[in-house]
Amino acid sequence: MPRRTMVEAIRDAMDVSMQRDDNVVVFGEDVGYFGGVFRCTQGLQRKFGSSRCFDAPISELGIVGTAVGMAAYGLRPCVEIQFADYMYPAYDQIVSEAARLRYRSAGQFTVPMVVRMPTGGGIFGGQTHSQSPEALFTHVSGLKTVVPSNPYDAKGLLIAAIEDNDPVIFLEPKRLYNGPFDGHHDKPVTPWARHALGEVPEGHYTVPLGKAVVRRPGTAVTVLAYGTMVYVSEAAAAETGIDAEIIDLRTLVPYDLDTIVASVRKTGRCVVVHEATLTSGFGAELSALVQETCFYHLEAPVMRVTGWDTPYPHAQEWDYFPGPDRVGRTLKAVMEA
Amino acid sequence: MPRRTMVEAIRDAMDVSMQRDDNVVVFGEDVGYFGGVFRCTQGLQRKFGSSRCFDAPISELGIVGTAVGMAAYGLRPCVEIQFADYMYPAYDQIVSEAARLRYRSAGQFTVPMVVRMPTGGGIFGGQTHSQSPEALFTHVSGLKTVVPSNPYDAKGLLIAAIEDNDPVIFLEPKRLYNGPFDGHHDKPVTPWARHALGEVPEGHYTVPLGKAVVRRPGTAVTVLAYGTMVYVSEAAAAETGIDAEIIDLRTLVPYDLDTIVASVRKTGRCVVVHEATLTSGFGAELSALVQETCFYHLEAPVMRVTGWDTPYPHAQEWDYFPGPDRVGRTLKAVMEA
Amino acid sequence: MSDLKPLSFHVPAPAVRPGGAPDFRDVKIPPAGAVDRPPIDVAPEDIRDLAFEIIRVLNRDSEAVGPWAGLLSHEELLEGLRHMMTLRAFDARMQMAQRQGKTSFYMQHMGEEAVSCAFRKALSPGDMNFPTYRQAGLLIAGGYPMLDMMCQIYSNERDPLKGRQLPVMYSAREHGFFSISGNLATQFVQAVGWAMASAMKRDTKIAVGWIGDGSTAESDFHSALVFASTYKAPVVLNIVNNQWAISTFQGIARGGSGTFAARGLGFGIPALRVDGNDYLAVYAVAKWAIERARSNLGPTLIEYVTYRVGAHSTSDDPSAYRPKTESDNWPLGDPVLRLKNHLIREGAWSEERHTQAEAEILSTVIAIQKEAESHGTLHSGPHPSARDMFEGVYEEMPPHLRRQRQQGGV
Amino acid sequence: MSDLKPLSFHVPAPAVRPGGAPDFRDVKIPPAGAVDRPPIDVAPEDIRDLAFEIIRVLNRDSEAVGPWAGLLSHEELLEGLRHMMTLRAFDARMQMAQRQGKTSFYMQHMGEEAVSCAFRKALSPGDMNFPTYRQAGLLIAGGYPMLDMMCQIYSNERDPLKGRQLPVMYSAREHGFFSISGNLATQFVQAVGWAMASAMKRDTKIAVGWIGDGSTAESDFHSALVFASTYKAPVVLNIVNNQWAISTFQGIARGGSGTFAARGLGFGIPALRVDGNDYLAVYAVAKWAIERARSNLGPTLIEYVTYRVGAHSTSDDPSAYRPKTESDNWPLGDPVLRLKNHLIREGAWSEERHTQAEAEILSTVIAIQKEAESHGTLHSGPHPSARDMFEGVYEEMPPHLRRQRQQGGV
Ligand SMILES: Cc1ncc(C[n+]2csc(CCOP(=O)(O)OP(=O)(O)O)c2C)c(N)n1
Ligand SMILES: Cc1ncc(C[n+]2csc(CCOP(=O)(O)OP(=O)(O)O)c2C)c(N)n1
Ligand SMILES: [Mg+2]
Ligand SMILES: [Mg+2]
Repeated sequence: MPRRTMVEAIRDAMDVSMQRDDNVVVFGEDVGYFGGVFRCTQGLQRKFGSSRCFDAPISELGIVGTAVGMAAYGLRPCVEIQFADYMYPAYDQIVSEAARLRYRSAGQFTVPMVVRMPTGGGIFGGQTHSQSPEALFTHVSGLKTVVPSNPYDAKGLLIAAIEDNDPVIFLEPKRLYNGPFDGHHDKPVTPWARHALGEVPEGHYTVPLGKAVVRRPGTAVTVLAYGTMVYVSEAAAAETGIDAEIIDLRTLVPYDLDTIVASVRKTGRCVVVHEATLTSGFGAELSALVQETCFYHLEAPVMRVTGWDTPYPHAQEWDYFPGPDRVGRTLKAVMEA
Repeated sequence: MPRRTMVEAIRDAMDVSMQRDDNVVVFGEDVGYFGGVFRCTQGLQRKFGSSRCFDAPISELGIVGTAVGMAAYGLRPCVEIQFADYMYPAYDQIVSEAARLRYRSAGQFTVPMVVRMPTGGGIFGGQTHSQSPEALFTHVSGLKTVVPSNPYDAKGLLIAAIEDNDPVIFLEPKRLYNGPFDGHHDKPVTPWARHALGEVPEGHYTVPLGKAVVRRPGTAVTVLAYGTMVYVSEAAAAETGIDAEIIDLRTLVPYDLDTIVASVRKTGRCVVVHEATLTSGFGAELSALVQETCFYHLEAPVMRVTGWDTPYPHAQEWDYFPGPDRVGRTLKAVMEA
Repeated sequence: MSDLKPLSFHVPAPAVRPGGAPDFRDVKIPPAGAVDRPPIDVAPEDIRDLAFEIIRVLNRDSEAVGPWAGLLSHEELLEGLRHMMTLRAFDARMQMAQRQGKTSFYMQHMGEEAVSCAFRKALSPGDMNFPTYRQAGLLIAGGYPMLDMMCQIYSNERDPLKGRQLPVMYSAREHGFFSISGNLATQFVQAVGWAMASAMKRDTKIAVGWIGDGSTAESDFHSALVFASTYKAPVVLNIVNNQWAISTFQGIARGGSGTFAARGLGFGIPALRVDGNDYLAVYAVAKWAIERARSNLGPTLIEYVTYRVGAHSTSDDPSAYRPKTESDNWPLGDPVLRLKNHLIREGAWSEERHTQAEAEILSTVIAIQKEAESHGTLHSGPHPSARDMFEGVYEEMPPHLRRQRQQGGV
Repeated sequence: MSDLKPLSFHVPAPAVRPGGAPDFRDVKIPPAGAVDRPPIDVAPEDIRDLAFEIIRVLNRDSEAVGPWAGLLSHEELLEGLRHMMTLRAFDARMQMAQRQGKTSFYMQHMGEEAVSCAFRKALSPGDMNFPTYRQAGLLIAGGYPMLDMMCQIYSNERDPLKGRQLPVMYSAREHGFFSISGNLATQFVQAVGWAMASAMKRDTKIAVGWIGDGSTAESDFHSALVFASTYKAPVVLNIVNNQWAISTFQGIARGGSGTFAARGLGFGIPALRVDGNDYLAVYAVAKWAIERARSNLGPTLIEYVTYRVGAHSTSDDPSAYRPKTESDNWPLGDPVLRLKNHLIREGAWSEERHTQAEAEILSTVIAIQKEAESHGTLHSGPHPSARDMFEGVYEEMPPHLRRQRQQGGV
């Protein structure tokens, strides 16, 4: 089976979807002729023409706002926000419009739209190229929020998202575009070509939204993670020798409570890991859910390892990033608690 | 001592602040000549002139964006967003600019700005006049988020917010403007004139940001609430006969962990109540914090009573609103757990 | 530079406030018939002056004059008159129903009836409006059942939107009426997206964006112009300048010597201003812009100069911020009266027939209202169920919402 | 309406792509000296045509001609030349430093030096710029220490912004330079707010907003015009039209026959276009607009027509989307060369002195770079501390952040 980078897998998902359904259109800043600053849409304009894949003005509001109109018309727009940090101008259209339209029109108008955006840090992008705003979406009823962690899932989830009849926020951990990253920034980059999940089938397949997956079975403690933090958690488990069960959530909303509960009831311990800032991060919801559903099975408090409650700094990237050391320390703390 | 409505108390806070400090300016949609759709700024333009209190174009982005510029210049703008539901167009200026400016300029520029907005439901306002978006602010490092529950606090907290050197989001539960409301919508409205916390001292005083207060001491279970939910919780406690300790958080960020922890360690139980939708609401953070800090004292899971994960409906307002029945049921469940 | 004078802060204010005498001297009104009618494929740069004129057809003597006249038969005009009268009667009844507590909220159209009613007449089936709350004329002139409108306003068991939406925030896809948002302006850019989609699919349908004068300050207005001009979208962008935005006069939104229409000039979008109280002028301009869009010539920006005679909504009292008699002095008159007088002058109508029509229309509206109320009002029910509240957030209800519905006991 | 032709979707494309021969025939360049210089209190509606012209001073023969000429002495022009040359040398060194891994990122100004350097010269102490990442000329022409700029770029221990910001996102309040945001356009409206504050306080200082052509599509651009025009704010609103926005040409942002300057017309804001590669023209227009603002006459919108010769940033390679030699064919030439040639023609400069100045400037820059590197680079440190990361989120560190700092072990 061909090995692909995550960029290639994402591109492939759009390619396959555009081939299967004329209503799929792709646009965003620098997305057309150039193929996107991360190259995720490279070649799509040449292949499908500029009515199917095109450059947009620098207006995230306009990109999402027109996409809402297109989706209501009957298209399936899959738009790109250049960095998740730049989604705020589109936030009103996402929250007040895309997420509400089906409900308020009693189903007359729907928004089968995907908003892709690179998320997370690890590339020395400073405060405006490193943010992880997923919690700002998970709080919004009517949205689905997806965070893939590898090329296989990225392709399957993106196709599923494009085929979904509700608006989907698709957050792509940019530090994973070219290879898995476990937080050891001083080690050479592993390419996806050397990772099993870099195997991406040709053609159409989906990974269903709303289903988590156990990445590493274990008995000692459940780790809830997504995106880059899946690899950081794997490294932390390996380095501490703690037999953690690592769950890759993949979809944050709707979340896969069954998988989470089954694991925590088994291990009796839980650590939640994300890059986003701590307070009111999605980890808070996970922690709340776990203790609501597994209270009598918990042998230690659910702990969170996250980015600090500061803007994402430039020079102190590796002090900010929740790397394997910090995760490992918390794993130990939870085991000793 | 004079009794005031919450509207009057808020107006008084601006009046006092504008008198004490020439740099305090007030503006927003319909805020100048007319005095605001909820009358919170009535009379200020006449008293202080139209350079100090004035009408703004219908652009929440522009209101907050210009306020950021004014604050950086050295003023203390206190702006109004007509309903919290309309803050989304300003969200980028709040998150990417107001909240970050001190940090990214290493203190050269600061944003001593207050953004006031009516929040919450209970007035048959439907999905765009009823939202409670506090969690969208509590996740943002650099912001403070305040929710007063009565005239006394509203005045003292607003003066403190205006005098604070950081941007403060000031959410005013609109259902409390004219009287406390415990969720019994079929009962006649109690005016503030008949409530002790309707007593509002003349002149200058502050209620410090970041300090919660115990509204009802109790031993059985701790209830964490703010805004309208303080009264709903009081009603639930009274009606169930459960000796709940009700904490009015007042400031969500920075939160008053000491008060919370002291209470939960004492009662061993905790219920969190808010109007906002459940998933990723601020209640999730509170629940996570409580179990992180009080795990070994908890005798039951921390439970949440909140708005449902749907847009705020019009006709089904009282099915949506977390009223005393729902809170009471959860109090009982937690006591029996 | 040492003798610099201090700056001073400028806040625009209307010519008069309550207590003063209404004064519209600064509203320049060109005579009817004075403005050219360019071909629809005119180069936008050749008609920049139209952004500072007002296209008018009906003159003071109730005659239809000039190059924009002569497009509608008497029969069509009589139908238009009936639409406007129906809207006005409907408004009056619903306004009263709100006062009686039968619903939470209402917004009327008084003085602005021509804008939506005449525009609707120029559209074809399948075209899509993205209206604000002040274009119910699109529904009435488009034949949408008034019963459905009332049931929505009452949030009763027959409410097509299942109680989820505020009154007046209609949605009627089959009638070319997009779901109204309570958030101002958001739909102006969605209209452009819809139009882009129509062009992408090589369809023949166009879209229409609607926005109020005050709301042009919002960001979505700008995005709409950016995207419409970039992709030459088949869209008509309508600005209804009714002089007021709740309590603020249009000077808070317009910016000095600009006009709302002139916002199009920086984008190379043809921009017209039209007498919004002149049914014939509105129709003529609408037709011109709709033809442009449908001929793949791209967007048009139109400013309708009109006046909000009533309060902003049932929550508002305009006597707090403008003279009570201001509306009587509005120089463009009343749209119903003007069309009525024109038809009388043309010999196609009479005072008697008008009075009779008024009575007929009112009794029809009242009959429908009775029927609507038999399905419930907000005050007394029956209402859509709490179950309806949980449905339709997503296509399929996700597990967490299903759990919540269970907790809610429904 | 039965024989309707299908619509079609229009996506603007530049005249040429890689492989093609550069073609600027559609860029209409009026001759130098041809555009009038109105008095600063001109009524905006009387100069609408200026939004479609280009004000130019230096002609093909390197003479300064027309009503906008004659404002600067040779000495002042020589200083301006030195500023532009310094910026260019600085850019070259920092660009290289990035390639050497000494920092993460850099953005250069090649071709656009006149815009920020000449504008800065027309400002007074206390005026505040709200710049984008492509106006470092404001700092260099304003005397901000280059050492501070470099230490910020290197995020080293002497970084005035403590490692928190990206390279080139400077902040220098004392030098009238607002903290740059990585989010495009947000500061355009903040500039208006600052200017409003200055007017409210009866100060004499003005503000200056800066934005790129592509970024005019953002909402903040619109808000800035709305608020500036409503309150007649003492602000100059600068649009730097360098033809490109990363990979998209200005046709994706401009909208047909509009110009960026013409966006002002709908707001009654005087709008000028100027040759951005002409130091004298930029200065003259800047002075005119700044005087207007300082005389309480309100905002001015200026479009600088220039060309981004280099890549968008060190992360970009323009050969993927435009012909490699396009910049050589840019009809407005190179700003440094044009000013140099003018000064030579005026007898105030020579090729030799120019070459010598270049060498001098380069060695000064290199010396400062050495010093900066002695304080560390991003690659090798020393850096600001992890403690610095936790400071300054709020004026006082709140308890939850203090706990986190403890957990972080710093
Ligand atoms: C985003 C947003 N901001 C504010 C409001 C509150 N609001 C409702 S209507 C209105 C005035 C609108 O004026 P205009 O656009 O002129 O329309 P008109 O009511 O005159 O038809 C305001 C401020 C809102 N609904 N949405
Ligand atoms: C809100 C936002 N959206 C997108 C970006 C990504 N981005 C950075 S620079 C740029 C192009 C800007 O072009 P222009 O405004 O013409 O300025 P120039 O680079 O040409 O000076 C883009 C899209 C951003 N920084 N912020
Ligand atoms: Mg209006
Ligand atoms: Mg540019």
